[in-house]
Amino acid sequence: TPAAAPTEAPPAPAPTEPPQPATTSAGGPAPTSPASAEPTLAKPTSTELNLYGWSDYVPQQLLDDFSAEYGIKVNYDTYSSNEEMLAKLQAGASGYDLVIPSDYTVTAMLNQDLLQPIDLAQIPNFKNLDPRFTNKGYDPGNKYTIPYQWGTTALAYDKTKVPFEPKSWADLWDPKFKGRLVMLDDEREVTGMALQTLGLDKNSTDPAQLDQAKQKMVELKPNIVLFNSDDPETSLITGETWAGLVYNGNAALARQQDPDIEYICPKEGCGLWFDNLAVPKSAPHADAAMAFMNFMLEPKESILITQEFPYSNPNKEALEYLKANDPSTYESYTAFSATNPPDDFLARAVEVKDVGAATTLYDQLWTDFKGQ
Amino acid sequence: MASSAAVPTDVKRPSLLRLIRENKVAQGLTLISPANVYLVLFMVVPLILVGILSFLSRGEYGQVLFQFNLSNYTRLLDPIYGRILLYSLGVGVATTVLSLLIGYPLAYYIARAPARQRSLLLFLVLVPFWTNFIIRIYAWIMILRAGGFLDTVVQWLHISDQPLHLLYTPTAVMIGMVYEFLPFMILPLFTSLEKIENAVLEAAADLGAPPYRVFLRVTLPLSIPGMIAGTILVFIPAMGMFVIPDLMGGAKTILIGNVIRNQFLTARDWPFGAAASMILMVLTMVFTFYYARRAGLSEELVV
Amino acid sequence: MSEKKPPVWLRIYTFLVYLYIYIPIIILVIFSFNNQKLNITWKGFTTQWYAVLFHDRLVQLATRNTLIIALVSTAIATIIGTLAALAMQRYRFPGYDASEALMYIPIVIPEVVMGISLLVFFVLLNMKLGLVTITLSHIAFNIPFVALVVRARLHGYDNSIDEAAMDLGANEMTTFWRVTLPTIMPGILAGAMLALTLSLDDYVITYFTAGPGSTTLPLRVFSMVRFMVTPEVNALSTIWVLIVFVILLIGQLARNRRA
Amino acid sequence: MQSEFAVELRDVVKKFITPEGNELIAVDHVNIQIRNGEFFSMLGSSGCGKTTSLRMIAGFEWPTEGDIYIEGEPQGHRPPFLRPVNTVFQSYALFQHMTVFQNVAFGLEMEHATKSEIKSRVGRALEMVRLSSMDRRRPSQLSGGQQQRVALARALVKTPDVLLLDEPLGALDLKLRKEMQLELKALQQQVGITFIYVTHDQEEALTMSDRIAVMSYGRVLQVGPAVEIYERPTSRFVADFIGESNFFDGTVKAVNQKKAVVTIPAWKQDLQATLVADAAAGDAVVVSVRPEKIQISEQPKTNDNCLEGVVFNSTYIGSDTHLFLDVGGQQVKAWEQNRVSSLDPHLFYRKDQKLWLTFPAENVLVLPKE
Amino acid sequence: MQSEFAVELRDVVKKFITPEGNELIAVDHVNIQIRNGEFFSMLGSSGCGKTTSLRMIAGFEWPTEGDIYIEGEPQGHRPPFLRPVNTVFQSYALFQHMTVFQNVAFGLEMEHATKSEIKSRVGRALEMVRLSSMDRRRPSQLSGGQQQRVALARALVKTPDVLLLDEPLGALDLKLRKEMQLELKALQQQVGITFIYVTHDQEEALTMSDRIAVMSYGRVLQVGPAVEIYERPTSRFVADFIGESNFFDGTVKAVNQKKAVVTIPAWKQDLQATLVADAAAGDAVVVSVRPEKIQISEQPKTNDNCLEGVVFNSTYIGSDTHLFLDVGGQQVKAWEQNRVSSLDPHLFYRKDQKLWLTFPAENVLVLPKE
Ligand SMILES: Nc1ncnc2c1ncn2[C@@H]1O[C@H](COP(=O)(O)OP(=O)(O)OP(=O)(O)O)[C@@H](O)[C@H]1O
Ligand SMILES: Nc1ncnc2c1ncn2[C@@H]1O[C@H](COP(=O)(O)OP(=O)(O)OP(=O)(O)O)[C@@H](O)[C@H]1O
Ligand SMILES: [Mg+2]
Ligand SMILES: [Mg+2]
Repeated sequence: TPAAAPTEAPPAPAPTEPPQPATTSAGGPAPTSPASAEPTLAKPTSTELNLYGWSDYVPQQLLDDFSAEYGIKVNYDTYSSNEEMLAKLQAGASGYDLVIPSDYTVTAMLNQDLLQPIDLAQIPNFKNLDPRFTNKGYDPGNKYTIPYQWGTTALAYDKTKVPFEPKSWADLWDPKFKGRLVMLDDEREVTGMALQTLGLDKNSTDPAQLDQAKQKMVELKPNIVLFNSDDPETSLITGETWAGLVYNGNAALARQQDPDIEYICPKEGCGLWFDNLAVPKSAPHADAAMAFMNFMLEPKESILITQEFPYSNPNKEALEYLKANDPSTYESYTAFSATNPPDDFLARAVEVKDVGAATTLYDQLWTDFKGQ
Repeated sequence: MASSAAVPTDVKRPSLLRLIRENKVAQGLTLISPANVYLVLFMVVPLILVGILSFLSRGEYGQVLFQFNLSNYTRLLDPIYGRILLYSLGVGVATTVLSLLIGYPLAYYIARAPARQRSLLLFLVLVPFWTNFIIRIYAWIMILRAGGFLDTVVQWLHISDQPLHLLYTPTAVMIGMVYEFLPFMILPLFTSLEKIENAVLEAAADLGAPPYRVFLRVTLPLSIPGMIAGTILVFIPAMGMFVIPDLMGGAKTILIGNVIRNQFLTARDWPFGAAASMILMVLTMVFTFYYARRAGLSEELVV
Repeated sequence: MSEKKPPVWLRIYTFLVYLYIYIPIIILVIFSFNNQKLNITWKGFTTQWYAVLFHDRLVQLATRNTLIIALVSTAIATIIGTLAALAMQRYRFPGYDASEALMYIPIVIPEVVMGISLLVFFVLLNMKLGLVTITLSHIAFNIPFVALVVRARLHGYDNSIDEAAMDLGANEMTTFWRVTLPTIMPGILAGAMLALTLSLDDYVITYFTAGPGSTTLPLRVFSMVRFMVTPEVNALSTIWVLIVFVILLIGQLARNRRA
Repeated sequence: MQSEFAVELRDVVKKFITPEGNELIAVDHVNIQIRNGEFFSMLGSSGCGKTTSLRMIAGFEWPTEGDIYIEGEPQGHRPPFLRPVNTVFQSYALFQHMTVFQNVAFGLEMEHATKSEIKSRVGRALEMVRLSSMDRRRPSQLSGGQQQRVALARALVKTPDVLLLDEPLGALDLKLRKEMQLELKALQQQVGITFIYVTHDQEEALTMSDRIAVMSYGRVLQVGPAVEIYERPTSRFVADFIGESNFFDGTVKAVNQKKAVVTIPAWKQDLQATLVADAAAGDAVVVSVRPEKIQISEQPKTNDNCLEGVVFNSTYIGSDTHLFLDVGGQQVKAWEQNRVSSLDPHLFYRKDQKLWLTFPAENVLVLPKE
Repeated sequence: MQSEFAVELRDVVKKFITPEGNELIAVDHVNIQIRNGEFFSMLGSSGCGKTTSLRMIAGFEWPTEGDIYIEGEPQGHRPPFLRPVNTVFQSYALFQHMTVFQNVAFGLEMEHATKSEIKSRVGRALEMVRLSSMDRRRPSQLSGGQQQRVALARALVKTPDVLLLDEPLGALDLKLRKEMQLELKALQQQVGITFIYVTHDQEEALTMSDRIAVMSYGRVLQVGPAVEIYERPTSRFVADFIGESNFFDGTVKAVNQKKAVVTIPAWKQDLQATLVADAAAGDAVVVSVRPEKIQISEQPKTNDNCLEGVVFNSTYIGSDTHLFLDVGGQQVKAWEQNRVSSLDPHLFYRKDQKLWLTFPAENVLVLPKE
């Protein structure tokens, strides 16, 4: 299928792969029988699903399979930051059935009462999820959200270029890195990194601590050549930067082009994030949304995401499925810390929380920092 | 109008038609009203909303609280915003001046070219301007980045075998900004330069002025309206622009455009964002009006 | 002065500026044939991206939306803007200056603000976000530009040709349709072209006023390049440039015929 | 045609509000009656209200007071497209986006004439102005004179009761203008339509018109046939504006029916003169003599009104020689036609040459002092 | 001034490549010598190469062949700003962004004249053209005539050896034009600068010029003083273009020095005529007679060249009456000056009235047939 055609690496013949699940899911009900056997599982009456998600984050194949299975037409509209999506829903934009907010955004949306609860009974495939990634602080008991993908924000570097092997964030302050660092253009992640370097809470709201962080960041500024949240990997590949704070996805993409890229969680700690499916209060086709969440958790559907996008998949059944059907891809998935961080890595990873009123402080800090 | 009653054909016509026909003011209002109504509805009213918004305050989770206060404006008094505004002005001015310097000779060349070629040359200036903004920027990034097109050329010409590392520098930002706004400068310049008759230039030469003095004393002054129009069309958007500085400059600095955008899209402090944009708008409004008055803006903007 | 050509330096300079204007476009086109997904360095020739493009349903949908919005908004904005231009150029009426000021608003407000304010506005009217709201917004920011250009053309319009038409028995309506309109048509076309351009290229305002299923090309392209600049977008813009060239060329020929 | 008069202006006043906001009386209680089929000219210096009057007849402006009658019908606020008159504009006002044919056809289409009828009538109109061969061209491809003819054909094809022409030849160069003058005149006689012709070129008016109205500052000063206006002006302005003339201040000494004796203080001498307006002995008056009426002789003549003068400038203009003489301290101009070949030198008047001037009494006109 | 001639065109040719790409000879082997201090006019119909010649003298164009000498110096490709000549443009070409004063001062600033000198010289120049009071205005605030004067002052203030004027009065209306003609002429005599004056208005040329060059299709047909050009044209074109004339085809019967007898077949009659160019018996020629030279009488005269004609049109134009008669099937025009008051009817010529025309032999010119 052309949608997947451009996929160049991982070596797995992705282009030829997708059709299989498509065909199998056509005769879907069989394997999912335990779920579909549930008498309570209602077939959605809606014929449309308005999915509002990150750009290039949901495989076309998955959507096609869903449409084939339920005869529901999917409109996929995209945003490129949580806040863009939040801004629109917050303003009262309606019509969207399914959104993909990150952890701290879920908090903000719940606080503004923008999401509607979901009935886990309608989502039998929830059991496929790895318990490590359910029942998180931002949504205890998953009353409103279903994990979609997860990942980390940590230190990526090109081991052939760096003057020395960085072990901690502090190493980045070394003058040898002058004009060689890339940072996510994200006030929370960068400030959080600074806070961690200072041994402070990544989600601190204490003005004094934030001020320290600012000083620290200002010192780092000469070493930073680029702030970019979209494709920081490119600068790593071209060698314009040697190291920097990036998403695991970026690191993975960089690795595909350049095997010398390493991705570590420095000893001070690093970042952790979860993207979730959620249903806005105003959703006109909530039933379709629920159906999709359940469908998306089917191993052979869920794995499509991993095959196309280099993030981590919270669906353990899916990974099993991958191991069985596409060992080479599974291999490269598990081999690299970006997609499959070792436990000690995960242990040090801290997720960003919504800091409420303090957001203004962060913004002010960011403005001051950049406005220097 | 008494006499008109004597004219049967007129009595027959619907009185409204007669009113319109005989009343120039009514005609003018009829023609302008669609635009006015539309703009009031879809520009002014929304802006009033923003105006109101700028006096409210941010709730803990980024929602808007209906508590009237001035804090958003007082917060703008922080010198950092002054500095950012100045910096943005700087970017705007630099872009405008560079576009003027680069665009003027081109506009001059086109305006003085044989009539047959003119529209073609002008149309060639416009073509790239019809592609997608973000794609144009990425094209430039591809050219400027290390090992990109420019480096290849430079190495091929043996000028230097080291990457130039142009990307993520102020130079890169200017290359992108000027590229983006050049057409807006060239169009008005062209129209005002084209209006200058050859005879006037010949007259100057005839009176003993060598070419460079003809240019300085006659051509240049006569093209001022075009320069003013171009300045408005370039300076205003250039000042609010932030995408190019972010993508090509490495986002290491923050511009007034970023500030406003961040309030709506990261800090989620809409009231403050509204206040900031209100100030920016007032400033540009004043600027535009002062200038537009001095040069019939519309007259110079012939495409 | 017939045989005196512009000085050499000026001709060279002009050539260089045109080079500056076209290099990105050339690069764009070349790299649309690049055989590397992370379109960074040249990896060899391929046409697969065009195939990809032609099967990309999201792009097709976006193209459809974009064209609908651009054409409709251009048409309406051109009509309203032309009327306004006529009023501004030929009449004096109470509130003249105010109307003129109104015309400058869309030129001076930051796009983000315009986008947000329209979003809030539409939500308060609880209008369903989508093609309609986008189109309404595009009309709003296009009217002034059309008016501006048409006004420039009207400047120096000889009113006596309208009088001549009436004198020959045409009433106001006929006069407008048969005489005024055809005479200022070049200006109107120029205005429409500008409007079309702005509408085709708008991102920010479109983003905020868009709703489910109303993604436009700029939105689509933006999200395509946002995380990974695949040659597919180059292919897209290559085709785009080609179409634009054809359109402008036709317009050009038409203009030359008139002249 | 039920009415004797094609067009009648009854006590028409037109006021404008100038951009500065003060009132301007462009046309001031004008009464004119224009007969069917006549070639009527309105003559006056720039700004005197000619165009405004014409525009009111055409219906582009409405009188502030009084009314305009066409074929006896009051026009009031009737719009232009309902009036049986057509206009030839000074700027021609051709439709640039139409061919010559389409331009001329436009008026007929407005009357919903049939295709075939339009074709034949336009054809005839274009023949009349000798443009049949160019009917496919656009105005921009025509010379000034040709464009002028198109404008003419466009108006004539409607066969209006009255044709209004506002300085139709103003934009043409001298030679072409002279040509077109004769053409227009001939055309008018051929079609027999009433022409109302606005111009500020007096020679043009004299050549073409049956009757002329001389206007100044919105008022009509004199209406009459060319000869009358030229030979018997009733005011100094008219005498001066139409053709050229010599003016001398004087006082009436004696009056006898239409004859008078006027004393010219400057010369301490009496002139036998003719009365145009009435005047009584003792009145201060202006005496007007046309330069070409003055007879030049190298020997004094015995008859009246013979004065001695000294040549101080003589300009040769081909058909005539313009003499400027000093007569008792007053400048006098006299036009001599070069009847015989001026090549033989003795025929030239030399500077400072003494000459005798005779003012024929019937051409010495007594005008009221202004 | 080392040279006798202010300007000299030696065998000058100017070719243009038209937009269509074919070659166009705008000026064709022209030889002209213009004396210092003379008022020289170039007269010719539109497109005959007047402006082009002037532009070559000014230096805006360069001759394709031959060269131009100013004060005896060959100019070659010398740029305009180095030539001792100045131009008054038809369109005036004033600097809209400068005041009247600045316009006039411009040329002096280019000479790096001192502030005070500029002030005084500009002052004098503006006085000369009577605009002193308006030196602060901008061109847009001036009337056509005033703008014309500014253009004049701007050129004159440089006190060039030669002043070039390209139809400087073309844009003015008749009355103003006549005024300015006299003014210009007076001015030229006052400053004594050589004027080269381009016009297509023959009356203008005759009134003002010391000498006239008549051009047609890029060639110079005749150069000479006004009187000569008018009274002794050497070709039919000149006779026709300057003033008006009657032309009759004929054949030379006999020649005796400058006199000749010409048979006009149309009349089966001989005319006593004067030779301008040489001709031999038997040559087919054209005979030219100016309308104002023809003597009209109600009784036949005994002298030569007296023919009978019938009036078919007489146009009154104030100072003159234009008679159009039919003489043996040929149309003849004759101008009669209205010396006596034309009001008394018996002085008018009626249509179909029989009259006798006398063509004075010295005004019947024999011209080569073209
Ligand atoms: N629309 C108008 N508004 C104000 N004043 C006007 C208007 N139209 C004409 N006038 C004034 O009325 C007076 C007469 O104008 P009009 O055009 O009739 O003069 P004219 O005799 O045609 O002069 P010209 O020979 O220059 O055409 C002028 O002073 C003119 O300025
Ligand atoms: N730059 C040029 N390129 C091509 N042809 C030209 C150019 N300038 C003049 N001509 C042609 O040369 C011929 C002479 O032009 P010129 O302007 O000298 O005529 P003119 O005597 O001044 O006519 P007018 O009285 O209309 O000004 C014309 O046929 C004109 O079309
Ligand atoms: Mg007028
Ligand atoms: Mg010329």
